[in-house]
Amino acid sequence: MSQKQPATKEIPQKAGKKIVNDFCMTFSTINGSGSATANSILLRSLFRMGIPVNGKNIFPSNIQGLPTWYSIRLSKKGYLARVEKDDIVVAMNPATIASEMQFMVTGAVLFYADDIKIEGVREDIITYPMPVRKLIKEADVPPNLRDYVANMVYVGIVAHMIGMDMDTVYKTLDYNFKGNKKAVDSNWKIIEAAAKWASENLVKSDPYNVEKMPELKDYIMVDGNTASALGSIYGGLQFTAWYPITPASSLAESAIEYLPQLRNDPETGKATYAVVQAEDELAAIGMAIGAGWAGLRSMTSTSGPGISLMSEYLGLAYFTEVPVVVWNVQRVGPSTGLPTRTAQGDLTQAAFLSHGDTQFVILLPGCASECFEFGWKAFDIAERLQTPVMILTDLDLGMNTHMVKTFKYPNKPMDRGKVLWEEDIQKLVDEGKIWGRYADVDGDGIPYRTLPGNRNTRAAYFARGTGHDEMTRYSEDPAVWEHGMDRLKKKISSHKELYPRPEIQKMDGAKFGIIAYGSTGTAIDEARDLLAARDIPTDYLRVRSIPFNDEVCDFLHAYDRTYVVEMNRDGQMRQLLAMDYSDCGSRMVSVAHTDGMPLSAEWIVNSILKLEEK
Amino acid sequence: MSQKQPATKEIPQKAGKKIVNDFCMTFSTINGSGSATANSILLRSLFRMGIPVNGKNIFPSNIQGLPTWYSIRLSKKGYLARVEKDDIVVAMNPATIASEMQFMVTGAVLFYADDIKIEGVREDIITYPMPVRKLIKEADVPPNLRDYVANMVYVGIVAHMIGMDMDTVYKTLDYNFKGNKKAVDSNWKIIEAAAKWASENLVKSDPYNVEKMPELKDYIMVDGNTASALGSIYGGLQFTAWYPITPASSLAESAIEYLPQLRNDPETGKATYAVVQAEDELAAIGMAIGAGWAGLRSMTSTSGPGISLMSEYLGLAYFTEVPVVVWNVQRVGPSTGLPTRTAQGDLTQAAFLSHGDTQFVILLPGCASECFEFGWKAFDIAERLQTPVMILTDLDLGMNTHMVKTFKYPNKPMDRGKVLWEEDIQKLVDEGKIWGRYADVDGDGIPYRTLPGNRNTRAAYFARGTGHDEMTRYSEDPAVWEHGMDRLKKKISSHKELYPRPEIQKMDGAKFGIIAYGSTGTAIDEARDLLAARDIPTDYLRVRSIPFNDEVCDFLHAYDRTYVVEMNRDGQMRQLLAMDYSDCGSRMVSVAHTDGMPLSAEWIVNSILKLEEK
Amino acid sequence: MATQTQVNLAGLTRNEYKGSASTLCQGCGHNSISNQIVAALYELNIVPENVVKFSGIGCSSKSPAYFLNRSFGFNGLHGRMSSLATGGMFGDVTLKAVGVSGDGDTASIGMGGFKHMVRRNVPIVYIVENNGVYGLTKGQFSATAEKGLELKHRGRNAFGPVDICMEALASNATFVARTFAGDPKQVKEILKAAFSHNGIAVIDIISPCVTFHNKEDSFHSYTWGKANESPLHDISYVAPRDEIFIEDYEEGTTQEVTLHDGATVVLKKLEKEYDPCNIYEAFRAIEEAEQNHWLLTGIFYIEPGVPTLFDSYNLVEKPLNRLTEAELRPSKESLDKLTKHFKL
Amino acid sequence: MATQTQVNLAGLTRNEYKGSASTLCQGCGHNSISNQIVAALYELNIVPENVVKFSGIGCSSKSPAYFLNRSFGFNGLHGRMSSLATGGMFGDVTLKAVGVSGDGDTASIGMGGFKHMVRRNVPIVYIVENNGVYGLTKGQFSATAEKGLELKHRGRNAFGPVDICMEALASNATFVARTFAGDPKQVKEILKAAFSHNGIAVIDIISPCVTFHNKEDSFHSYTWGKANESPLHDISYVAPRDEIFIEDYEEGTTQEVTLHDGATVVLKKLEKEYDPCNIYEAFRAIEEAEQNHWLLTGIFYIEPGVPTLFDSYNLVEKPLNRLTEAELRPSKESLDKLTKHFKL
Ligand SMILES: Cc1ncc(C[n+]2csc(CCOP(=O)(O)OP(=O)(O)O)c2C)c(N)n1
Ligand SMILES: Cc1ncc(C[n+]2csc(CCOP(=O)(O)OP(=O)(O)O)c2C)c(N)n1
Ligand code: SF4
Ligand code: SF4
Ligand SMILES: [Mg+2]
Ligand SMILES: [Mg+2]
Repeated sequence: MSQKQPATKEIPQKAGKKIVNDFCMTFSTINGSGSATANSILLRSLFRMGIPVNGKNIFPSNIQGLPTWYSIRLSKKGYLARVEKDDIVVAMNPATIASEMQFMVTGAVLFYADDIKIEGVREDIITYPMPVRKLIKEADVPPNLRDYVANMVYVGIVAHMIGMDMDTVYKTLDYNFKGNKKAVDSNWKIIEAAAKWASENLVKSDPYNVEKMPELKDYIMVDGNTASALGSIYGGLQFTAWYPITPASSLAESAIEYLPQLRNDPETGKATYAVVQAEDELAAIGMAIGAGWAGLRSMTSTSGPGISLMSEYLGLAYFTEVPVVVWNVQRVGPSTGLPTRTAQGDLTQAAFLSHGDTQFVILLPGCASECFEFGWKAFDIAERLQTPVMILTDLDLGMNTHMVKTFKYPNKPMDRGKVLWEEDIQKLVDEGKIWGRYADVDGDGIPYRTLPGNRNTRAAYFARGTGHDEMTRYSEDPAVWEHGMDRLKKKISSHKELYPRPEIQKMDGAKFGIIAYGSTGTAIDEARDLLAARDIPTDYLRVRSIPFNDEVCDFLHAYDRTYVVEMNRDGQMRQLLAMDYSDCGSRMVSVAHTDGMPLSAEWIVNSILKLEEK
Repeated sequence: MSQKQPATKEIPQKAGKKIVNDFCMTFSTINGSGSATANSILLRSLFRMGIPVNGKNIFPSNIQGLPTWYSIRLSKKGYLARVEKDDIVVAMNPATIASEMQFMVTGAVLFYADDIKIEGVREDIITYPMPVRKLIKEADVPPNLRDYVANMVYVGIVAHMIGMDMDTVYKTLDYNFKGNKKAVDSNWKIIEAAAKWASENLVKSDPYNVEKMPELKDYIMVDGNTASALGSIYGGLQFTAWYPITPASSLAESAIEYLPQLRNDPETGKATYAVVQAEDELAAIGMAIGAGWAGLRSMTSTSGPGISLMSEYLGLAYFTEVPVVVWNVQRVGPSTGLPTRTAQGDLTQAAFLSHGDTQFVILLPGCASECFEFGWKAFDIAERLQTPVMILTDLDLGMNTHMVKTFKYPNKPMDRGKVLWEEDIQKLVDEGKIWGRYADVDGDGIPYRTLPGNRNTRAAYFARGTGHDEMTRYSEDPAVWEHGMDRLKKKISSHKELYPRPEIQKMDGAKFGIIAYGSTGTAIDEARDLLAARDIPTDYLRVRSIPFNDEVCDFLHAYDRTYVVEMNRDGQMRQLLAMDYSDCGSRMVSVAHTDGMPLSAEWIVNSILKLEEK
Repeated sequence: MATQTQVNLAGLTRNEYKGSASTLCQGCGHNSISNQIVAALYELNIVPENVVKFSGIGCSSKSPAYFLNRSFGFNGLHGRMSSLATGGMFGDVTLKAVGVSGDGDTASIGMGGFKHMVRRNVPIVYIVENNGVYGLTKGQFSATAEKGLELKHRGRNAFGPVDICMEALASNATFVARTFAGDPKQVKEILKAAFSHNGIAVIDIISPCVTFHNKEDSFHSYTWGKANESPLHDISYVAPRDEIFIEDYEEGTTQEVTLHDGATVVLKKLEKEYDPCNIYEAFRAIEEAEQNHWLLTGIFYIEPGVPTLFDSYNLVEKPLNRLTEAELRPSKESLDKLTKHFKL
Repeated sequence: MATQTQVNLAGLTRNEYKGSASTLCQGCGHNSISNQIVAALYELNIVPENVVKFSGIGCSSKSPAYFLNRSFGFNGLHGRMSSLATGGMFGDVTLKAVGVSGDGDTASIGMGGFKHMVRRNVPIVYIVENNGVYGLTKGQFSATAEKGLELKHRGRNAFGPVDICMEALASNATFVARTFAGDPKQVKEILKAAFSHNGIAVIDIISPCVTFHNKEDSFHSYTWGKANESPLHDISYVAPRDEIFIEDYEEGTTQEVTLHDGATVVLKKLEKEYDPCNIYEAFRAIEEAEQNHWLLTGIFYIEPGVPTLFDSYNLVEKPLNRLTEAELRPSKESLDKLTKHFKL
């Protein structure tokens, strides 16, 4: 087709009807080609225009040369979940254009680099060729940078065609390159030229447009891993040992980036923290537990395979009562699985990790703001209970940039738990009392601990993963063992006030309940509105921690059926709920599915409707 | 008290009444003192006399110098579970005699080395001093052997006092030392002298006696680990990699002991198997999985801490579909816990091991004979389904010597599963078919596999723990992933005919059901008779495998309450049942307890009665 | 199979040694190593069906998919190639094994298994594609990154590098070599020598990560490599059925090491005579190179004739994975004997 | 605390360095090592509260319970002492650390962690109580058992031993020594030198398992040890405040190595001069000893002044575990700044 006059077709049903701030664009490129910058400039520009947006990166598990997609959803209503079809596709990769066409709605728009030969263009879509090579040549950029700036061409063309505010685009560009004049100009030149070319050569024949909306005042754009790292830092993170793994690496790397800014002593510039890149996950958790035992706010961050390797060590921490925080940014398992895709498949593993009777506090943040909040709260819980706390997020939540409520500064002072220093021990001694590391003196199941470096001659104790009595003496006495294990159970189960309570949303005349957790929240919100639109009001409980709070029990009892929606194969949350609330077992219906893609509201609605028909 | 005339008291209720073949003796010694020989001679002699017996060793987690106990229960009715009180105590260790006295029944008997000064002898027990040093001196044994042969003194005295057949004792001794004349004689000298001393110096004033019973024809005396190793060998064990750990070590060590006798080529004397002591459990399971992938009947054996370390690797085996058998001889966890005590605490771990959605076939042998049976069956299941099979036993079952039904020779030919060799591939090629490693051609979820060494040019494939399609090509395609994972689920869940079915025992007018598994079976049998004696008939289902067979479902539905009895803190079997049979959730009552000691019938009965009162 | 294209003595074309298309970055050192593995096995006339491949996880560990499609392979877990291969090779000990790992895979998470595999002298060609970074996770320092190295986003590396060859030697490896992916000829020659060695052959191949680790001044970069490479000695391989290279070397200037299969490695003498059978020399040479920041390449040490892991097992001739029930299940009588035993 | 009994310069009696009663076998080599740790710290006038103890799992790893009851200690997991100690020491870097491990704990399951701890030069006295067997699990061969050794029930060991000192050296340890539990004097002297070294001090102590590994001809048995021990050099330690030993040594016959804390180790020259600062010599000596089956004891290598793990972190003066909320939680303002940043 000619480059000057793009083929345009009348798409009856859409004719004339303008679609504003409510569509999805997917940018198809090759990884390693540097499209990230281009995509984020579009994403952040739209956000600056006040339009609710979400960006999702679907990338391969290699470094260069394979297809990668970036989807930007605009939703004036604020729906930010994944949608299954695209309204606009920007195709820079010949290899995948055919398959992309299959996922376009009727009346969709296809922008494509005009050197791509496309066979069998769908009749019901609008196509705009983009003279990428030509525009690059005219802009004469050094050859090695051509692939890279090529992406700026689609920024310019798409921005113009959907009516973005070019001024905002420039500001975003300027911010992105931290004001580096040269970089900004060279990129802007391309964007401008591309936009100009579009205005002169393309006739808009599609309905997709953007319009400014009121500023999104109390929102920010951030990825979950950055939020998690910052939450931990504001929680007083002192030590973290980690081992690289997708999708968790950027959590530790964000800590490495922000700690020096936030946590070096203002006078001396010296560090109040330490980060160690360990030789593997066994060492990472071992170091973290060592540091937690020594009194530091300590954590590690990893993904499924790392958690599996940490199993033995976490049992030691549970049994010796060492506070430590473990982040699991979930990817698709089992085994190496799909390292660059998202899932919620490590939940039952977390619940039953390590041999013997164990129990771990599990936190389930639902958005980046909650990653921040749970980041600092986790340390308070871990130190108060002297036990490991696991925080499960996932690749979608952790690595994608989300529009979320601004972080709230911690509203409570730190809780360092029951720690005795020199003078505390001395006081006990003077009162003729003897301190026992594992004695439940307060009757709340939580003993007092001392920390290495405490110079009181009575402060030291010998921690061990073998049977021990209240004075930490080695013991194989049956009664001593059972007493100790019962106390551990009591310790975790009798302090639910410490765990984030579930979030509950109700509708009048709800037909049934829905339970979900973690990153699927956005899809649930949208799905509930879609169901309500079909006169199916629902109530919704989002689990935010395990052990479950009583609200969960009440919720389950309130409906004759509750759908438990999750992103795994076996319905793991359903399994855990059935275990704890056996009397409600038959009221729970599992809605589980995992293929590496974030759940869509559409899938949730259809699945529930199908089950409702039964 | 005088050494010539032992103090005797009239214990009214027992006066005169003889107690025959129905009591429990505990031998209290110091570990490393070589009492094992003495105890096993008594145990095996009683067995040879036709008396049902069981011996339980309660030993510390060190090598020398700490208290250790050996309990022998005789039961003409054939009850072989642990009892909580002793009828006879033989005290060789001054340090523990006081506490031992607390666990004696009224009218019990205390034999003690007469150099032990005992304070506060209970009024209601009978005491016999034993002149150990004196008898040893007279027998003039080399000093370094004194401690050791000292134990032969109590063999002689006890054997005489309870009326054992000395001839049988001699035969057993002779067998124990494999006819080594010198050893036999020196020991026999002591035993004889001790018995003689007893006959001349002790007046029997207690009711405990043994009497010959008809030969125990189809029974043998064997420990579970030996049985497990032999079962594996008769199952064609070809490769095992292991790492030492109590209480599993003797399983691999038995394999090392018996393989050369049973599995070297009769002509060449060359080995049809290989055993590797690995550098740790990560390596042990890795080697075992490598061998399983390469077509060998492969296994590893370990305990809780080892299983935790094997988590990641077992996920790989599940996902790449490699047959491998993993024995977990359970000890008390979490962490290092009580390495020399028994428990059933690794069940939920096994069910949810490794990250992502996984599922493992779990076998639960209830006695040593079943260890043998499941030992060979496990390979058939693993190779048929191309998946890991976990067999959970425990320290009591694995390390103690039990009286069990003789092993049954495998009643089925080996099932090597779906393996294609050169000619099979060629046949497919000739038929114009292409073989795909992960293609479900038979619709049963089980694909065909080839083995390294297959020289057909089309036979090779590249196994990987990352996403793969039916042809083993790397794939991140959502549909391909979900398809593959659904097939894995189908594979495990649609072949329940392969898993050992539960054992069910009924009584007329059963008031409720009881579910148990593993080593607690003997205690359950006795407990049910005790309940029946109180007019509380019960039905009983012993779970022998997971995934659960339908009989389990039917059983649960048949009673308005079923007690799930197990040896852990959290009621792990109850948790798994509640998950799978959520409609019966409220009918299950957990009866769980763990302190390192095998469950007693008494505890089970009391626990159930207490719950019944409610 | 009569084809137009040239075939080797095994009657196979070079193509029949190829693998799937690489998904590694253009110019990745790992790709050129894959090519040399193909070349070496082709020239050695080893049939692909007689080879089995193993790897861990990483860009490097992906590469077995890019050579020898007709060989079985298992791309296992990160850092665990050693155990997977050790067990996997027992299936049929007549197969030749090649393992490809990375510096993270071997020197970080896999250190323990690597050391014990070497200690057991498992007969495998163990290749470490060493780039000083974790490529697949986007370039964090690995344990072989040199001290003080700075990479963007990564800061400064505070610790000394693990020296793969030193580690191999400390664990009594029977074949230890280092080469450089940018020197295909030497890579191929060392590979051929390694495949003819009956025992573990550890080859540390400096293989630059063009994407994350190619700073001018870095040990693992091409530029550095090219500039600082000082070949220890030039090797050429002489296989029994292969005369081609003979002419290249005059008598007297060479020193022969006889390998297990009768083939010999010929070392060209340099100014500084080097004896690859002298372990003291090997330690000295490697240590000296490290202290002086030299990238010393060549075969540091060879000890032929040491029993392999499999030699310590007296296995039946037939590959274990071809044994049948008759050979694997003991007789009913044997069980009856045991039963008697357990009655006494 | 005015007592009748003698006190050291820290004003403490020897008793105050004691631990709980040992539950190890009578005559176990590990017990005599515990005694020498007590003696060394007493003589060094180090207050128990300034020491932290770590261990793995094994008979050897139990022993920290048998010395220094007044020091904190963590008896962790089998093979994982390295990571537990590395993290644990960050709590208060002013503490002196001592780790006790076994040959199974360090050379088998713990190999990887051990190597990386050495590589990071974590300032700890790392003791391997080496008996060539897994004592606590009843005597299976460990990775340090010598090749060909036969033990009852265990058959013949097919593999060469891991040499702890060689491994330490290969990983650039800054203090490497070997001694023999049967030689209390040397054990104590080496321990005192090690405690004065600022960096990792690896001490391989041959410590016979009287119960499972005491065959006459075995490397790790007393009899063998006594007969074959050939001390490399006799060390005596001179602490600033400690004159006692000075007289014992005449000038000229000694060579001094200055350690971090200003103390010096004095080496008595033997017929064969040995320079513990020459790494080439160290490799040669250890390798030679292995080849000749010598039990060479003494300090093989010392490299003072190498930055430790903690030196590579610019930590605040105050121990990290004493920092308060004011020092740990950034200001509200800082968060507002970040919020702006995330809006753009
Ligand atoms: C248990 C586990 N931890 C972490 C990871 C993440 N991971 C994948 S590859 C890799 C490092 C690869 O580095 P290297 O072995 O040097 O190979 P390269 O990519 O540099 O060739 C890591 C840490 C993993 N897959 N498994
Ligand atoms: C993960 C794990 N595997 C195995 C064991 C069992 N285990 C306890 S001690 C030990 C070996 C101890 O040997 P060594 O370190 O040499 O100490 P020794 O007893 O000889 O002093 C083993 C294998 C364990 N506790 N944990
Ligand atoms: S990232 Fe580095 S190591 Fe990985 S493929 Fe690219 S160049 Fe090679
Ligand atoms: S078994 Fe050996 S190592 Fe363990 S305590 Fe006894 S002598 Fe020492
Ligand atoms: Mg690398
Ligand atoms: Mg040992």
